[in-house]
Amino acid sequence: MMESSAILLTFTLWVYVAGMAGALLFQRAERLANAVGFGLAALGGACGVVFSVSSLAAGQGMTITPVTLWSGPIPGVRFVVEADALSCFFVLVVSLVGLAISVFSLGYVRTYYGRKNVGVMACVFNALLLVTTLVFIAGNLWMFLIAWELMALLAYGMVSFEHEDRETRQAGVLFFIMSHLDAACVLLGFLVLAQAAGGFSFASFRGIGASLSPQQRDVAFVLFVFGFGIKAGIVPLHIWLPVAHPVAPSNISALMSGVLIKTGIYGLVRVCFEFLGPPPMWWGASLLAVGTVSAVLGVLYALMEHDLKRLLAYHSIENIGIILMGLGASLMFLHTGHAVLASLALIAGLYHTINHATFKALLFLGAGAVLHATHTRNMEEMGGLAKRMRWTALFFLVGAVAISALPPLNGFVSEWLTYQSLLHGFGTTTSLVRLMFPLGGAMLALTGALAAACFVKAFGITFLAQPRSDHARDAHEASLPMLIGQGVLTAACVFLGLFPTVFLKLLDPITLQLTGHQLSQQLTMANGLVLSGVAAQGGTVSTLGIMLMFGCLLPVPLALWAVFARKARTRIAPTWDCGQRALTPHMEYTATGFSKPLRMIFKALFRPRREVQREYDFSPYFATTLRFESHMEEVFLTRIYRPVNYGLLRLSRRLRALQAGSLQAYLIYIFVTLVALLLFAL
Amino acid sequence: MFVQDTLLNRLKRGCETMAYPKGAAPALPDRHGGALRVDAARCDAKCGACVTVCPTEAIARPAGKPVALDLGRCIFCAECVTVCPTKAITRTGDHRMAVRRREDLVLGDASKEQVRLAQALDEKLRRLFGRSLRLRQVSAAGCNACEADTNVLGTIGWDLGRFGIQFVASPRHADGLLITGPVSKNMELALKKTYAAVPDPKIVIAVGACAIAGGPFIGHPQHHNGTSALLPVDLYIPGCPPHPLTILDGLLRLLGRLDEPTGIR
Amino acid sequence: MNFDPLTFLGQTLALLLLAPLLSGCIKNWKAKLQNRRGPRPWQVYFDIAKFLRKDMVISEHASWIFSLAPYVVFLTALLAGLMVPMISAPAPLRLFGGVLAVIGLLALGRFFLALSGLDPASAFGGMGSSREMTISAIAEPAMMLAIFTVAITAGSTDLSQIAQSTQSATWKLLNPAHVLAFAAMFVVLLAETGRIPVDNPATHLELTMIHEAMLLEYSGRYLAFMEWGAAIKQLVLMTLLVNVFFPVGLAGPQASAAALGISLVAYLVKLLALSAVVVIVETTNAKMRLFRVPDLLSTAFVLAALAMLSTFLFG
Amino acid sequence: MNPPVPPEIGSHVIPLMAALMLVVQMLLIAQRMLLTSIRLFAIQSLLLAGIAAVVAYYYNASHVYVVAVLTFIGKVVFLPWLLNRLVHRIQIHQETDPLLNAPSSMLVCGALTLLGYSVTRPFTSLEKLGSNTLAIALALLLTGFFLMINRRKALTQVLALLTVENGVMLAAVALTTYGMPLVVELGIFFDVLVAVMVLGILVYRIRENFASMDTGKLDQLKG
Repeated sequence: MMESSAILLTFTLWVYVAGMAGALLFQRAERLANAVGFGLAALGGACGVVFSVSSLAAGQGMTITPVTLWSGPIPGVRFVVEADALSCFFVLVVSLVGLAISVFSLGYVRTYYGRKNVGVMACVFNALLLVTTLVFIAGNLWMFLIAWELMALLAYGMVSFEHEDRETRQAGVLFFIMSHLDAACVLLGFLVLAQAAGGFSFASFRGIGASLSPQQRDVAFVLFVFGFGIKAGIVPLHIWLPVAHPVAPSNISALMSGVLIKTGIYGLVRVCFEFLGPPPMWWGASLLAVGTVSAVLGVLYALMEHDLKRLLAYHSIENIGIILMGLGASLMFLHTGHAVLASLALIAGLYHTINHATFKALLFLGAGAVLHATHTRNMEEMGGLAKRMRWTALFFLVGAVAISALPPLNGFVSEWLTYQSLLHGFGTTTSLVRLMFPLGGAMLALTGALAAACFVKAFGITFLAQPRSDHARDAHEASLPMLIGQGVLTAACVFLGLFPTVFLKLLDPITLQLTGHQLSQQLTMANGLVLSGVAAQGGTVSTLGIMLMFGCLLPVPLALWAVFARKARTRIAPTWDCGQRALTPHMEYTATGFSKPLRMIFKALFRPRREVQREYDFSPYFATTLRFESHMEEVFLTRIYRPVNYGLLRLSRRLRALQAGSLQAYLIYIFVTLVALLLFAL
Repeated sequence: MFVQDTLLNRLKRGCETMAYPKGAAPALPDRHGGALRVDAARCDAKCGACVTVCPTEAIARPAGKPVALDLGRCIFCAECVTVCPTKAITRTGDHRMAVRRREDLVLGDASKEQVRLAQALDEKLRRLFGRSLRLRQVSAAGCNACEADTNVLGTIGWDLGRFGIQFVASPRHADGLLITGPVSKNMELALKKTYAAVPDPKIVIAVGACAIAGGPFIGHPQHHNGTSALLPVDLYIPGCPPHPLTILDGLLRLLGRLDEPTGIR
Repeated sequence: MNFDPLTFLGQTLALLLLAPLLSGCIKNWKAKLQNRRGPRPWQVYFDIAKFLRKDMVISEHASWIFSLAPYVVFLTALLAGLMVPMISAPAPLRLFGGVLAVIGLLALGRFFLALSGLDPASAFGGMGSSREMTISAIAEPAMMLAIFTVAITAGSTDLSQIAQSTQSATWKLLNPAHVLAFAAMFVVLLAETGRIPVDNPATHLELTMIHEAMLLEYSGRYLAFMEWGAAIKQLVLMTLLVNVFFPVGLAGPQASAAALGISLVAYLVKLLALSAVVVIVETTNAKMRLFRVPDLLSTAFVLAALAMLSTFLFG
Repeated sequence: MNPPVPPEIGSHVIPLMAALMLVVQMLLIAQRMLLTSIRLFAIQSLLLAGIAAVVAYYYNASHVYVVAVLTFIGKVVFLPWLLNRLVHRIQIHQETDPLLNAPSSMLVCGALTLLGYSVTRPFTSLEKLGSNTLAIALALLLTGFFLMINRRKALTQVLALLTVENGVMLAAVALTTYGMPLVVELGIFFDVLVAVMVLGILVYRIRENFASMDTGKLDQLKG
């Protein structure tokens, strides 16, 4: 590492450690613990951002030398840190989101004063940031795995922070089990590599795939996809994500959704692009297919939610799917030898990674502020918050427009890049697999449109119209630090949206390292104003241009206003209610109602069931009480996980017979095996 | 198959909208008889046969005037025409009856044998609504006769759309209300709210005897005897129900789309 | 950056003036086909002018989104229009976005329109928004696949490039992929502009409205911007269909005045032809039940998929 | 530290003492009285300490002295005292009928010793001290194990465990001239010490709850 950036990196890590220590030290004085803990976390985040931006901006000048952080007592186990371009990019993601969330938490944790131990939360928060940064800059297998496990452990601690209600505890347990599953798969995968590489350092792993036999490489790839897939939350392995993220405190679920699932993406990119050597075609195709399925199913399930944070959690699955589409396409282009297209698809995937980190964290912080004000996650009890929480509403709207991939914000730019790579992908091969690209594009469009529908519902039902409960009626605006936290992320979204060409320069060293091409010049036109595809006349887009044009064309309606309607007055009146007495909040459209048409259209997937119990005294037509219940079948849970679960239980019940309960029986088992082994040894 | 047959049929039939107001107005049905005309001179002061025979007491003998026929309350049953010995009240067969002011409907004075037809809107409103008028129809407890006749204007024969007049669903899009029915107590709130929901400048048109003065239900405790009790009315179209031609004539006259001179004939 | 203000202003004016005229013509022809004289084609101008002058009544529950939405709808439609080639192949804002940006801008407009439907807390607005977003979500993949077909043959997402590449090979117009993609896009056009099979623009029954239901609360100049924006969006989609799938007579870059003239005439003829087809479809069909519309749109998706397959089969 | 020339006496004494340990083990198997079992265990530990001392002396490996002393203090003095106190407190002196009666258990132990010998035959060359101390160590281990299975009383099972541990120590001492690294020895030693204490408490608990030391009663705890 260059001299100055090495110091900056170690300084960042030490700031986090200081944050942890400070938070624990001042546990008793909650206010102080909050200030010290999250203040230092914010400082750490800021340093992390400066470090990563400076080292990425340095580009080729960045020397990558592994640094031994600590060589433990056990010989052969050294904790090595090595920040190359890819690591710096992900450190930028974790630091930027960490900075914003820390500032947000300064205000948010005040609800926990007197109720929960804020010092512990701040300490674990710092630890989480520290450990996640270590995962990204891990130089060898030991560092990576230990940081990976610590991250899962700390995240578990935070998921079950409010362990009073059973739902949180169950979510925590499920999260823990799935984290260990993915840790196991990742470990096995790395062992396959280590066995070939001899050593455990990532440097020795680079390009090791070439020396592995094809079967071994495929096994390693499947193990890594499963391991990192669980952490990233791709569809068949996603069941823990919508359960764990909503129960965590909002700032933590923002960190988890924004950053922790990105460790899965980091792992996949590091392994597929660097370690496993030239990929066969089916790797990329499977990633693209899984990504498409995750994207579509993620958004479809999100549409059916009326719990705000579960909705956002499902959207994480959708966006991870989109990132995977970019990565899958890039792997396919690597196989067919189109390196330039591969780097374009990789840039699309990485750009969407940081985009998703920013706007998902922003939305979760918004949801946190709303939860903080209305004490409920259920959208059916909210409404009319736009007038009571003006700034939160504005920030949430920016997040919603960004996540729905609408111009001129960052979601649109990364999806535009993904479309470009999918479009040019069609011409790269002649085999039938090239049909996946346009179909992938169509499904991406479906995802984008459904995401827009979902966020019209989320924003509309939560912030607009009349408040549906007295919680929502007397909601109050979030405190200043919370708004600043959201403001930082909003600014990041707007910057990443309007100035993509500036940010693409930072991605150059990564694509140079992974696919050997620098694309920022090729993608930039008209000195930075316009972003273009790789093909000559391949089509360009300029979000900044669109904003400027909005400015230029605004005078048209204003002129019409001035010419025609100068004398027109505006009168505030009750909403038109067909002459009834008055519009009550119950007459408004609900979240369930909003998604009803889509539930009917996709009922094969959701299998909705509704029960109406009607009690009446004398005539069935005059019901005294009416109870309506509607359920949707959790298809993955009931079709895959539950049968596997019951199978395991049945098997273990059969094994219980071995547990005879008498000491002698157990000793006999041991003795018999001992003797058998000795006989075998003869 | 279906598409060709429809198209061919439609093209063969061509345009079936009447030429009015460019061409001649369609003839009124014989039973209709058109507007009434009152010759106070021929009325025999002592007779009073018409006063008793009128079902809605539209005819009164105020002091100082031989007879006063209030067309707003008249349901055009023409009983008074048959029973009047001296033919003081006669039918004119003329469909034009819409007026701007309530008192114009009262006939019987020396100079007012017949209705003083409606003037067009003032210059500002005419410039605004002249080419594009959207009305919100409110049936305030009407018997659906006036509503049906107003609805007929939308059919291909009358085709109200060609004048830029349109009925809309939401009062927010409307420029005025077209009210039918005697405005019952139940509909009072709804009517007021609808009126409040229409953005200014707005006009109110009362169609039919009920909307003008309560029609056959006049004086009933559950009614407000027409819209004038609640809202400022810009155009009255008498009749029970008024012939579609009368309504159309009233609307066009209001918007100044008829080129013939208005005023007393 | 070949951005000359002349074509920019010209196309803006064309968009502003031609859009109401086009929807007026469609209304007039529909009336003619219903054997009635019907409103004049320029009636829409009078309506918009009247709405602009009138006062406004805004719901007490509405937030600032309600007032922002009309401007967003109007400007996004206008901006999308400037990215589509009308008379000369290179559209004025060609550099600022291709077909993906056009779809994105129209989606942005729809996003804010749906939000403004929900804002005044009326059930009709909510229902309209919900149905609008549902139908556009189902229509989106079909549109994207159709555009992908054309974009792949042209190798770019820049509309001018697509138009010029299909223009060069005239036999391309009869290529099955092209025809199928056009059919899919036509169905999507009916869905997006709320035409008869999907949604009845002239209905008074609030419960059957989709697009109109979201505008129930608007009045005065906001309603004018909304109506105008919707008209411009319709013109943009029709222009996209006409100039990308049948770029006959479309003038190339730096074309002479004569070529521009021919291009204008060709464009108007094609536009009116497409409107005639829309009118015929509207008069001979009844509005579909809401849950039959996804079947219609999935047939559009299948058409687009066949178009994609046929580019693969016929090279 | 290479060993000086092994004097004849040293190489003879150790196998003898090892054989004696095996004999004590056989007696232990046949024994029914608890107190005498403890005493036999003490003798066996004494023999082990002796072997350790001989190895230390002849190979002047200083740290083996420490092992010898510790074995002596721990297993010859402290543990028997602890177990005796336990027996007196529990007031049970007799072992009820074991799983296999005495003759058949003796037969099994004979077979196990044979197995031990046959298994260790291939690498007798490794042994430095005496011909077959390793075989004896293995035999001790196997028979101790069998004793643990055979007896019902918790106390005798503890003793059986201790004899197994003695077998392991013997193997360690016999196998390597330098003896196992001290740290491993200490580790094993303290393990055993703690294990016994825990078992002592356990035995006391069983006695209290089930009014007998019979571990068979434990199966009532089965879920």
